Amino acid sequence: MNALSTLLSPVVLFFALGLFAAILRSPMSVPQSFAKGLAIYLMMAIGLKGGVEMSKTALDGQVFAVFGAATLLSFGLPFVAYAALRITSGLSKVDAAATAGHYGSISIVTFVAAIEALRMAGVPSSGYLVAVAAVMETPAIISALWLAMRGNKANSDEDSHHDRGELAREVLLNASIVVLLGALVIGAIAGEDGFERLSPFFKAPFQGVLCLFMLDMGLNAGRGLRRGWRKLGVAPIAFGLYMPLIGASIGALCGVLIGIGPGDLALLMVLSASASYIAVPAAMRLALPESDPSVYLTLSLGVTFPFNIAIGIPLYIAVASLISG
Amino acid sequence: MNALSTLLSPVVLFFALGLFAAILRSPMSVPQSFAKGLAIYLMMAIGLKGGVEMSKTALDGQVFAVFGAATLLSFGLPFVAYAALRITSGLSKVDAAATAGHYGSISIVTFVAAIEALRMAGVPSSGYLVAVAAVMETPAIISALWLAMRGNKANSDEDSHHDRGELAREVLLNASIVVLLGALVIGAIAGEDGFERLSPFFKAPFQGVLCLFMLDMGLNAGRGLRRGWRKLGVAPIAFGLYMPLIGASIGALCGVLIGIGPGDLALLMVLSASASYIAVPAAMRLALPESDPSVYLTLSLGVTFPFNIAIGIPLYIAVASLISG
Amino acid sequence: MNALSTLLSPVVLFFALGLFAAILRSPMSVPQSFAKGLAIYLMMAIGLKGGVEMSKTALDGQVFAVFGAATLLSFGLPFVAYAALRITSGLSKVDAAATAGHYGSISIVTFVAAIEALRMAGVPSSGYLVAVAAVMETPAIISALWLAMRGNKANSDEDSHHDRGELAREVLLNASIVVLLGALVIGAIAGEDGFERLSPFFKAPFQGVLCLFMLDMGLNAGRGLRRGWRKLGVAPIAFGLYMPLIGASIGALCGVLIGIGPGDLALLMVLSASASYIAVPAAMRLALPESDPSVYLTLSLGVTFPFNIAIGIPLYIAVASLISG
Amino acid sequence: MTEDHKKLRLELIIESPALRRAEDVLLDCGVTGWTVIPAMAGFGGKTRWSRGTDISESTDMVVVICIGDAEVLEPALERLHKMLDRRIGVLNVSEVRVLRPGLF
Amino acid sequence: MTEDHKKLRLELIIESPALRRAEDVLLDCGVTGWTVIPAMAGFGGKTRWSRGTDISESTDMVVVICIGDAEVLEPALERLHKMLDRRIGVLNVSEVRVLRPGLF
Amino acid sequence: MTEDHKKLRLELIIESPALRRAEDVLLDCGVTGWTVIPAMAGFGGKTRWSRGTDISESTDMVVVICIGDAEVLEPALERLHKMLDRRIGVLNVSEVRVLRPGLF
Ligand SMILES: Nc1ncnc2c1ncn2[C@@H]1O[C@H](COP(=O)(O)O)[C@@H](O)[C@H]1O
Ligand SMILES: Nc1ncnc2c1ncn2[C@@H]1O[C@H](COP(=O)(O)O)[C@@H](O)[C@H]1O
Ligand SMILES: Nc1ncnc2c1ncn2[C@@H]1O[C@H](COP(=O)(O)O)[C@@H](O)[C@H]1O
Ligand code: NA
Ligand code: NA
Ligand code: NA
Repeated sequence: MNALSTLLSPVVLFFALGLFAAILRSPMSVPQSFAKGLAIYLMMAIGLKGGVEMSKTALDGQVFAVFGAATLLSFGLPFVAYAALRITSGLSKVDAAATAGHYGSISIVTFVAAIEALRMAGVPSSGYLVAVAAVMETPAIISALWLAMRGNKANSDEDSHHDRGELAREVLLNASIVVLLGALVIGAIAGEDGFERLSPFFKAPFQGVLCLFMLDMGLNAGRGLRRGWRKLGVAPIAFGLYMPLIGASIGALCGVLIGIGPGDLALLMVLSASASYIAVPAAMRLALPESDPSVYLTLSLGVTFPFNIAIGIPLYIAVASLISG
Repeated sequence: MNALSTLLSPVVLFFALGLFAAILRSPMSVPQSFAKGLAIYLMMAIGLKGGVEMSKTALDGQVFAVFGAATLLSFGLPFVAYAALRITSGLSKVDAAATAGHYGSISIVTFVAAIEALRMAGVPSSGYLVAVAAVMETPAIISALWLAMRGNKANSDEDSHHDRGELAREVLLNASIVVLLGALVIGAIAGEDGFERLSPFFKAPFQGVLCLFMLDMGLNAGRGLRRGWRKLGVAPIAFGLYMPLIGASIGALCGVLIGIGPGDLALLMVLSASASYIAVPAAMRLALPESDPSVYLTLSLGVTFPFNIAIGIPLYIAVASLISG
Repeated sequence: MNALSTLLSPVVLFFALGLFAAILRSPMSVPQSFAKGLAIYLMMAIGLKGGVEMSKTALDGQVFAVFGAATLLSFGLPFVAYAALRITSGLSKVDAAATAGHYGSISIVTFVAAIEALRMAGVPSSGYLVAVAAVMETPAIISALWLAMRGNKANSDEDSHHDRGELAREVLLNASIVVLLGALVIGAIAGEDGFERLSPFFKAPFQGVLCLFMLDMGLNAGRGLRRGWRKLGVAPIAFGLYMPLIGASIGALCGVLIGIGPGDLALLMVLSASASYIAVPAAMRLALPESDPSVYLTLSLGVTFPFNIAIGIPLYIAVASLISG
Repeated sequence: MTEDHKKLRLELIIESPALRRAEDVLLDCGVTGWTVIPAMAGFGGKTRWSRGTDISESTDMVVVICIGDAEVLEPALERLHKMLDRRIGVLNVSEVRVLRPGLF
Repeated sequence: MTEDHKKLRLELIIESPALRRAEDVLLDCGVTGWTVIPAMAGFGGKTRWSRGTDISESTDMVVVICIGDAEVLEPALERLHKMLDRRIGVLNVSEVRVLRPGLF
Repeated sequence: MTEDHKKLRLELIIESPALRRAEDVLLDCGVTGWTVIPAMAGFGGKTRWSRGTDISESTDMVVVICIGDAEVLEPALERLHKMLDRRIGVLNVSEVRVLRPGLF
């Protein structure tokens, strides 16, 4: 499968359809509650699938190495992103920190699209990477808070101990972590046999649901872009395009050092390259309310997400096949 | 397949169930956002299917003739409808014009139900008619505005140039046009092979989803009818019953002149006979806010839609098979 | 199939996932309108399936006996429940009556889960039990009102004749009755052949949809429990655990006297054991507004529903197979 | 030219199953219109609730806004107040200025 | 220290297709913000409506709340009022106290 | 007989992630109830937003209505005001008459 065929896959085309409709200011929308239901479906489906595959293979040292590397990537990438933003763009400290947090964390829909692309390309990957995705969601948030708080104790006074505990709970038990890890465990318990009865709902229609969901993602990305790009200068937008490449490179390095196969390598690159737009924005509204959502949402959803869907994923798959194939 | 079997098909029966529940004032409802999600699904599904079929056949002169005829039908039918309403009913000029606009445009759900009925009857039809449906959505709106504005310049003063441009954009980029045409193009690009992976979502469950959607349509039609019929006299209600027959006849004439096959002829009749309740009402609220929605929504959704679903579709198919079979 | 395999079925595990997430105060939620859409789907699906099966078998005296017994169970169980609550718990008369009404009526999701469990266990059951479920929904409401009104005419003065008629209509035409009975009739008309075209939507994905729905039920049950258990003493919570066993026993007695097979017997036990959380709460808000929803919702949704899903259903199936097998 | 007119703004927070009864009272009192807004969460009577806990919507609350003349709304207030005797809910009224008095 | 400031609270009930035009008026008048709330049902012009009757949302109503200074809102009122000449909807305004006056 | 009582009506427009903190403040101040209404769109800080732009609901706004006595609400106002120092949102308060004063 070549890059063109990814670009012309229905999943990408429906995303593009939504993107263009929003940029042309079409009044169309997918109801938010319907799209949220589809998002839960997608997370359950990849969780279950990952769990079934995990039930078939033993966890070895290499797997633990990947979990370790993923945790480090999530903690570490925000520092790289923060440095890049502070040097190149005029973003304030708190906006730079909040944005950096997004790039350490992951976009589950990008991950789903990558799994679909691998499946189409016939490249196998391991089920446990779903758990890796879940693990990478939150460490980046801690890095972002540390970056933002560094050297000003003032506003952290206000946050009581109580608030911190609550923040931790809300972040660690957010929908994508609960559903991904829960479905993973359930899939592992159900195994191949138990999953068979669920596959007419969770497997066969998967790509179709993804198309419908991507139409909505395109609308959201386009609307975010249209409303937010004026606020952003050239430097932050460039950041949204080169940061995924930096993330993917660092992720690739880790994967090659551990010695994982091409499919898993591609997915690790995708996770490192993608930016959160679900878990991290919600955490930032709670913990860094002064940060400007139109900065980080426009970048992660409006710039990096489309870039990864259209160009990043086929590129990472191609590179991973080259290095590790 | 005979008329009785259409009347007793699950799609029609679920519509009837919703209709009766609403008329008996049942408190049940399908959540609006869920129904809207299903509507988007249905439009994607027929768009994709039409696109796949278009990818297999070349567009010839006959096809262009159908597009031309369809555009003329959408422009022209409002004039017929307006004349009928002004002569027989006591509706004001603006209400008559707004209602007439609905009958020039089309109902996409009626079209979907007709495709399903044709498929059950084993009559083949062409994929490009999905594009014809999209093309017929808007010209009628222009006719309706012209009919309403004729001779009073007063309130068009208020509408700035800016507003007109915005109206055009909102009408031409409404959800059904974007999704239908977008899915058509994507289906044509994907072709038979690409569609295969999507068919467990967009093809196999189609009739089932239509049943669930029709339950909601029945509830809406019944509620509209219960609330609105008192306002309407006998003449407008009669119009809601005979106007589809007039539309279907004129549509049939065009189709016969062009010489299309029985399936396509039936669909052209259905498009001409059906009345919009999505795109046109929204446009009328914007452009003719003085018009009374309880008049045109009751007629198009409460009278003409049920008539077409239960009686019209089997009738048009039977007639089309007779003339062109 | 043994009890452990039921406990570890994906349906039960997703329920447990939601329950734990809510108890740990996860911020995750399934949008209400999406969950309501799924509930309508589930009711349509079991209605259709029941109708198709009914179309294949004749209704005999035994069937009528089951309907009669079910009506009596729904009328009678609230009296047992009321006595138990008034003797053991400190609940007020009106709260005890409202709660008792819930236990005479049924939980359609528990019924759906039981059908699924029977299918997995390979025990056949009859389609007409869907109609039995619908019939059992409302008589219990009348008993509850009678119990609450007994001896105080004061507040019934206020309710005009008009209000009573409206209450009856709202209760008898609520969503679950309309959809269950409607789909049953449509399934019977469609028969095996007509249903075949619907089965890719209503049959194959059924268990998967149920998993997704159960995740939401778990969240609801857990949230109800977390918010409401403080208000409840030990006695009402114990009632929520032993009342289903009493109900199931009385139901089993009726079923054995009539002489129905093990699958039908298990379902009759499930219906008797389950407590309503859809139709009855709504009726109580209308007719007994002084009653406290946090009492009856916590008991029926937070205590009895999880008990039946995890322990009740496998127990009733085992007992039914023993007695009638 | 805009003319200002003093009207009352009635705001009733009530359970959704009781909405129809409240609407009937308003209709009966001859108000010219009202608007219903869905609530998504709340606190009262010592418990929190949020939409979605109960799929039958039986515990959902709604907010009814009704703008009108004092002559029409005062009797409605009296009757809605009586309705709230047995029900949960809150009723408040404030003074507002409206433009376009002819219509209500 | 909290300082109280008298502001106006504009509340506009309008059809959702006309929302964008109303928002443009507010923007044009220089208000600093507004919030739109969805309505789910209502009564006016002798008919009841409820969300879901029309899948295109063309009959849905929304409630726009805008808090601001009289100098800014009075001209907006004037223009919104004119907009309601041809449209259904209700416009009312009341006095409120706000905290945090610097921001609007 | 209806007795009228002057109360305050607090209206807080706030981001939904911060709702829980605002509710905790109200609870802490001893209010007897509140109701939360979802917003669907808005404008502020020079950007428009609308529900659906962000699937995590992190940018959704909600409107909290709380009716109560001045003694209870004034301290709540003070604390909510402080909370808004770091957050986007709007807080306003007006005088209303309530019927059924015993309950709150
Ligand atoms: N003081 C209040 N202000 C605003 N809403 C309230 C207030 N009290 C109660 N409510 C609403 O009314 C519901 C029932 O409250 P209660 O009548 O106290 O049981 C609550 O869940 C809130 O949604
Ligand atoms: N007096 C009123 N108070 C509150 N809402 C109203 C009022 N009158 C009309 N509305 C709302 O505005 C819509 C249109 O009403 P009308 O302009 O009377 O046709 C109604 O469906 C209500 O939602
Ligand atoms: N003056 C206002 N009136 C009503 N709502 C407002 C106002 N200002 C801001 N808002 C709401 O608060 C949100 C945040 O605004 P801001 O605090 O200006 O960033 C906006 O998106 C609006 O929903
Ligand atoms: Na990343
Ligand atoms: Na037509
Ligand atoms: Na029962």
